[in-house]
Amino acid sequence: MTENIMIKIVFFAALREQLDCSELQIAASEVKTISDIKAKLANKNEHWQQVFNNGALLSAINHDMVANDANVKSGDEVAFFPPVTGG
Amino acid sequence: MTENIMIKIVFFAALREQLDCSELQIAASEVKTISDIKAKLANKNEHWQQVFNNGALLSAINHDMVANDANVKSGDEVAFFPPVTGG
Amino acid sequence: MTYSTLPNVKISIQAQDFNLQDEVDLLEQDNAIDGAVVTFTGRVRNKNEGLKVSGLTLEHYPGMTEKSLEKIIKQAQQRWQIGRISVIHRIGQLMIGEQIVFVGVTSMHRQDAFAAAEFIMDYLKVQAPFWKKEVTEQGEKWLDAKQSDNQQAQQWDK
Amino acid sequence: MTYSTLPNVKISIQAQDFNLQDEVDLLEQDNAIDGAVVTFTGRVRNKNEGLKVSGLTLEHYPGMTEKSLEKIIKQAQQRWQIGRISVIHRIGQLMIGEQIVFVGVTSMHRQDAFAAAEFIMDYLKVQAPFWKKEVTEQGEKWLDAKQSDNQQAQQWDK
Repeated sequence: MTENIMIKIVFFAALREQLDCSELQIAASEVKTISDIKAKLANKNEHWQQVFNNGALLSAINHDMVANDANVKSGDEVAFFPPVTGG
Repeated sequence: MTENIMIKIVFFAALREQLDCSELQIAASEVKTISDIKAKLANKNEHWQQVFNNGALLSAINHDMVANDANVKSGDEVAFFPPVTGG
Repeated sequence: MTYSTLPNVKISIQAQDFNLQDEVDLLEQDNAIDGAVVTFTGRVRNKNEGLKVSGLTLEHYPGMTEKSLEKIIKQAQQRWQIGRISVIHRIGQLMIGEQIVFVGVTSMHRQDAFAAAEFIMDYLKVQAPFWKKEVTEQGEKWLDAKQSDNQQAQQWDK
Repeated sequence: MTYSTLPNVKISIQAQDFNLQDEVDLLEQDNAIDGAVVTFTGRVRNKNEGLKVSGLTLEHYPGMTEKSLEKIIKQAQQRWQIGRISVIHRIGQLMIGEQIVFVGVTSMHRQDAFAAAEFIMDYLKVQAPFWKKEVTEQGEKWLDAKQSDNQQAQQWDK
């Protein structure tokens, strides 16, 4: 198989600092939706669980804001971040 | 009597050009309201009558926009002009 | 001419051009509480009522102009929480594309700055004694007032 | 960085400051039909939630930032008759009073320019991936999103 079998996950702002992580990869075969990814990340340890318990976190797939039930596939870039505060 | 017994009348923009007059004086004793002044000016001749027949003309007393029934007194500056078009 | 008896208000009727950055910097100078600035700038258009326009002459009624703008600004100050206000209107001869009018409003809240700036422009259009005479391909022509401007100003009474 | 695939649209995410007059001149360059220009400028305030602020750091999500702004601008173009649009947002470290964001919209009709500029700002506030970290007297602190900004954006759906 030549296709990318991983999903790239990126974190921003306060979330990145809380996790002390800006980017990681997960296998596309293990998750179908944003909710799946969140559950998987929360499962890492108690600290990550606490952080992902925050219902206000926003998600994007390939630069488009999405809801928790959005489907992900291999090669996608998935982002998690706090509510935005620009402007 | 030392008080000013005249009313100063000023005209602007298209109205000033139509009348070929920017300023004139009338005796305060002859008029009580803006309507009186308009009637008096319209009485000058047929041309002025025609010009003052324009219901869209605006009036001001001492730099405040007023309606036709506003009272005038000696020393006032009364202005007549077309609807404004600035900005 | 800069003329205003109101605090935090600049009113200027002038022949010379103005610089937007300078005007906004002035509005925000020593004013670190107002994070929002809304400006309106009006420029000379190249067309009006189907006629090509090459420029215009702006006449005003000195004294009444400043007084009418102060009245409009006072109303805006009563309606919204705004910081500083600047209104500049040019007079004399202006060519296509030149800046005619500037309204700038600062506020802690962008909604208030937007509303006040639009309100001031809407009332300036129907109450401030300025008149435009356009130089068109068919000669000089005084601009007709637009009914839509009256309707726009009246909407604020609702 | 200037990035836009939309005609008559400038989107720039940049560290350096911008000049309002230059930006408005660009919006009006060879654009003699749009007589109205509305701008919004946001500046760093000296206070937030009761804490003194000395400056802030702006982080963003490269790529998504530009895409989200394009989406917002496209919606504005569908709702109003507008000419050119410019959105500039600075990133990195900014001090009190510095300019953060610029939105400029031209139109033949000032109402459309006002509405579109306010709409773009309201949506930028809740959809564009920027985050502010303030330097306060109590140390660095990520800014909390305001519920009022969500409500403001939702008002456009009515």
